[in-house]
Amino acid sequence: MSADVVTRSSEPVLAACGVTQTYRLNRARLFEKRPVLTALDKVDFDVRPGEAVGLVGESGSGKSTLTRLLIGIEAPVSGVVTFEGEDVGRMTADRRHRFRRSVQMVLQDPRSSLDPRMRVGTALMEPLRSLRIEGDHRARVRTVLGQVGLDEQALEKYPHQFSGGQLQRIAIARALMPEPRVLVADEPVSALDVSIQAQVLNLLRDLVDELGLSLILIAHDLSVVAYTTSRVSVMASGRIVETGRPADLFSRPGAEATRNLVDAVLTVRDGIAGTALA
Amino acid sequence: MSAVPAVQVRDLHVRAGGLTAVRGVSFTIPAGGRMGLVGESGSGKTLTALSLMGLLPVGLRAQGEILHDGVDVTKLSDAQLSRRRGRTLSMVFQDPLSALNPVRRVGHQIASVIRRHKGVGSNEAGQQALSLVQQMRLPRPERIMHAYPHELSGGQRQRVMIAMALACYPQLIIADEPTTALDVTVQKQVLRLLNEAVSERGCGLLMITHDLPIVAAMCETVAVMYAGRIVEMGPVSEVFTAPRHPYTRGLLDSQPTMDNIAIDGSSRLPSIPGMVPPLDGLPAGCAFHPRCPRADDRCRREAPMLDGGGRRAACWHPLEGTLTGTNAA
Amino acid sequence: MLLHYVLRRLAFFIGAMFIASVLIFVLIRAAGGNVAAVVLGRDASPEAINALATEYGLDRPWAVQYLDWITGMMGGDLGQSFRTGESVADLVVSRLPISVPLAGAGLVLAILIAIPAGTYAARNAGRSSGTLIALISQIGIAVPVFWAGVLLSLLFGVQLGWLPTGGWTPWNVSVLGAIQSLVLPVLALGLVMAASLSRYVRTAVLDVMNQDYVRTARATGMSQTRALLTVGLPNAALPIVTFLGLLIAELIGGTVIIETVFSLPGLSRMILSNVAAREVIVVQSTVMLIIVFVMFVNLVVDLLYGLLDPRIRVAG
Amino acid sequence: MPQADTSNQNATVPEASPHRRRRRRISNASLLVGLALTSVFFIIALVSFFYVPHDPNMPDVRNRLLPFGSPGHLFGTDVLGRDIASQLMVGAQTSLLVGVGGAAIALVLGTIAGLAAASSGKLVDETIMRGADVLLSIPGIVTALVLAATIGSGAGTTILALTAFFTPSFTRVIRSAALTVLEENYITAARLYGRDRIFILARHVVPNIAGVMIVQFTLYFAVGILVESSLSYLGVGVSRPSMSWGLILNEAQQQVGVSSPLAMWPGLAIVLVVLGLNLLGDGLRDVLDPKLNGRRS
Repeated sequence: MSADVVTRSSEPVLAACGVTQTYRLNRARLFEKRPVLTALDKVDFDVRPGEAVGLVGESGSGKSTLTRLLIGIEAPVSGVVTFEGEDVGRMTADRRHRFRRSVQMVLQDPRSSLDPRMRVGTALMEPLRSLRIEGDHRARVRTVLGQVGLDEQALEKYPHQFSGGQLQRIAIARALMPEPRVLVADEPVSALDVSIQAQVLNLLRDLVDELGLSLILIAHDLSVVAYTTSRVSVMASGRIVETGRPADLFSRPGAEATRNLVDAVLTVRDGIAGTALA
Repeated sequence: MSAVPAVQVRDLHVRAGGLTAVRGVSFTIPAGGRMGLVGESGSGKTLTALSLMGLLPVGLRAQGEILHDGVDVTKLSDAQLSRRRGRTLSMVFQDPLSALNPVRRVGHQIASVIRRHKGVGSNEAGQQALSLVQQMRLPRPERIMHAYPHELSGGQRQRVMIAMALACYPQLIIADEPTTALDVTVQKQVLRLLNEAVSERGCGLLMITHDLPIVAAMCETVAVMYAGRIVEMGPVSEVFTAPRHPYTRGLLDSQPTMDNIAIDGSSRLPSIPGMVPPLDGLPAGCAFHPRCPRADDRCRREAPMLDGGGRRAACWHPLEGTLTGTNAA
Repeated sequence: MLLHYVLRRLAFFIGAMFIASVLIFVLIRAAGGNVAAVVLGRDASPEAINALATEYGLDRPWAVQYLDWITGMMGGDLGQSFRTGESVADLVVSRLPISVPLAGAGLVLAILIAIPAGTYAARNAGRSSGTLIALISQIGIAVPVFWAGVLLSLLFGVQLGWLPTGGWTPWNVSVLGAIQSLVLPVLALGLVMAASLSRYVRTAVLDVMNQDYVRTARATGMSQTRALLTVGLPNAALPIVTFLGLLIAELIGGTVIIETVFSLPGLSRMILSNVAAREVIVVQSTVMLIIVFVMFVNLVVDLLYGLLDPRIRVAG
Repeated sequence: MPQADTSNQNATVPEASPHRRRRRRISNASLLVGLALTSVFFIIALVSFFYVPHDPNMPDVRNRLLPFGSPGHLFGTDVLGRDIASQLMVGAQTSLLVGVGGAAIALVLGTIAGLAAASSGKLVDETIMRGADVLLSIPGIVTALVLAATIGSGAGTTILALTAFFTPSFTRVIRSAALTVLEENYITAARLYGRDRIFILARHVVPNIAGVMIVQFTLYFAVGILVESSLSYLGVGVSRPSMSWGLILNEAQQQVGVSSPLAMWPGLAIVLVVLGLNLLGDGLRDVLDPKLNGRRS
């Protein structure tokens, strides 16, 4: 990643400004209007260069919807999503291409993240080919493999030959291929074994530090998000109800939703002390 | 409660074809005792639980001895087992949506367990079911009784599952990841409920989970499984504060907790390197040795057995002393 | 809600019938060309063709003819045969006492065989007994229904002489005779359909038996067999009912063929002879009747499904 | 008995459990038997294009109704002295042509419609699927009869009827298989790095549903043979000088009556070929099913 991208600036690289998203539901009764679900209600959210931010909330709180808007596979009914200060919905083809290349994603289930009929090497090249990025693709693959801690033998293999943790590394590698500025990780460790989760969380943190990546980490587990990010937003019923440093959220939760999430965290220490379920 | 243990497992093996998924597991849960069985996917913890229930998938065989209610469960016919399942021995499954019959009302499903084992009429069974639902602190119990599973929330469904499991005051309840499929904020409520219900009835509890804090909150003893074997076993308060097996230690260290956060990015989460070995590619000697910082030649050659005493570990080079890290008291 | 679901299904039923009727009508006009010419054959004079066209209103615009046909159908007027002038409705009604018992009994027989056989095969999957049933139904599926008819009449008609190999004794002549002439056709139809149905039942039951809720039933003390019958089958009923709806189309095809094998003067024999004679109006109306019937059965199946599955009642 | 399905359990049950091995053995057996029967059928059909012992339409009054095993006429002759073996061979051609033709055209149309339904908005999806439902309510034999009444009977008409009959089923199957694939994370990832719908369908969806397509093709090929022989038996399929197994049976029954031994051979041929294709399809389904193969090799 070139130096100018890493330059810290206070301008958000990716932001949602007052976004609202609604979905029409099926009628519950015959002669009523189709009810409208407001999944997001005037939400502001942003991430700055080199910053790692977290997004937590229960299922149905709107975090997946916000994610879909941020990565540009859905457009909000009102409000804008901006990338490098520009409205994603009104970009020129050129800028749009840059957006596509700069915002990449890692998803929850690593087994589903790779096409079982595509060799890992091909899968890793896909973003470069699709985005018509020039340069030495092989060299890029080697670099990225090194960054996620896999060796080159992986390239000739198929996904079923890997364990879940390795697959998640490959999925992260693929997301890194086009040299993105923002990495969106949606529950990247919840499908992994406990002993592997820490490896992947550490990897994500290292990437932020070493590559100057911006990271948006979405999770239901406050402690996972808190460990990896420096600023956390808590969502509940389509709104961001609280944003702050993880330590502050834990020690002084303001919103009810935050309190619920903090309360929900179980620790070994509380368990042994007999206070976990009090 | 009598002094007869809720369950006593001796040298349990679960075999599938040429492979052995559970390799010599032994433990005892005293009457009213609570044990956590901890392990990652493939460790054999769920197969151990299903062996106790006699519900292993076709093609898998349990060998060894499982003493429960005065008999060896592995020697019972399916009919004999059926009379015990749900009465002396019951199970709560991971995903309550798929575990409840989608085309039957919830009340009917609970009542049918009562009818089956208590030989009471359907009115009486319905009454008992209703009172169970009330005990589960479900809102508007009459409506819940008439609801279908899909009409309930995840937490409500799991309460219904717990009600079914408790209906006949079993000697042992096996809970297999009972909160994994639930929303985080609901998990604690369900655990609290299960905790109280088990206490009130004096049932034994076998909690199967990958989540150490849940075991710490719910159980008195813990057995840590790795690659089909118990690698460490003992009282929760001791195992989790002074682990002797490096694997247990690694699991405890790699939990992100509130205390790590104070450090805010300056330290790395300790992690266990490598990955869980597949059953058909278990390393020789101690199965954990490729991932173990303390491994030497002996570990690569010889598999350690659980040593004696109240704090047992299967390790040639067990750790000593208590955890100084931030994860335990 | 349930009402919503019912109305949606009804709307689809009506819409589907409309589309199907237009399809049939257009197909027959477009592909058949001049209906009058088709009916009268190659040697007919233009005058004769025009006269016939005028007589039956075939020279009017298609839309008018279509409306005429549909309104007639709704009032029970299915048109007349060109050659004999007979009312199609009367023709159809006179054939029903053969075709309806044949198809109905065939379907019932198929269900009576297939549900126990399929359930048994599923219960014993992986054992020789289950595999044997599965193999038998696999072979049964490969048997064309007409050959099943031929084999049965060879065995019971020719070799053993127990039953007639074909022909029809009307109900008003001899009820016993009518039943006798239907036994082999029903057997042939029922057995062949039972093969594919039992295979489907086996798959559906196997699928359901792998579900978590069956394991729950077992974990709360139900025996294997009880869980199969009280939890497995009611849940397997949903896909089976759907398949029965699809099987109706196969039933109609089978009935057509079996009536030919056993020389039963039923509905399909009438259609076949009219196809041969290119009596397009008769074909058009009877075919439409059959489609209405199949769609109606599917409507009933859908409604039944809504009743059986509480999830649909709510989702709409 | 429940099969060894452990997808809901944390334990990785090794794939080589006895039950699975048994199932594997059964599916290997059906694959082999199916392949053998199907190959014999293909070879006979292909050979008949170049060589048949006798002209199947050539009457030979001196050799009428010869029994099975007669010299020069292995399967005997019919009422006009025409060679049955030759008729069976040429009949195989029709089965092959009509079965493959109907199934292949329907597969192409069904794949296009199914992929379009699965990957487009709700309106397109609903339209295509309700249309398929309407077509599914029209019995295949009824379509064939209408077509026979209007454009006349023959192999082409039969293929057309089969296409109309099979396409909606293919559409349904392809759509649901494609929907499963489209829900996978790698599809989302591909969209994120800019792949368009056509590329995703061609490069990700089709390879992953190819197994389903092959199996369905095999099974409908078999149904096509059954329907074709039935139509020819009814006299609304192919007619001489073309040949069909259904037609042989029809003639045998009309000319000799139900007791004719001639009725045996074409019926047996149909059963063997259809059984072969179905076994092949089942065997392929199990072989191509990743769940049975175990994901880790």
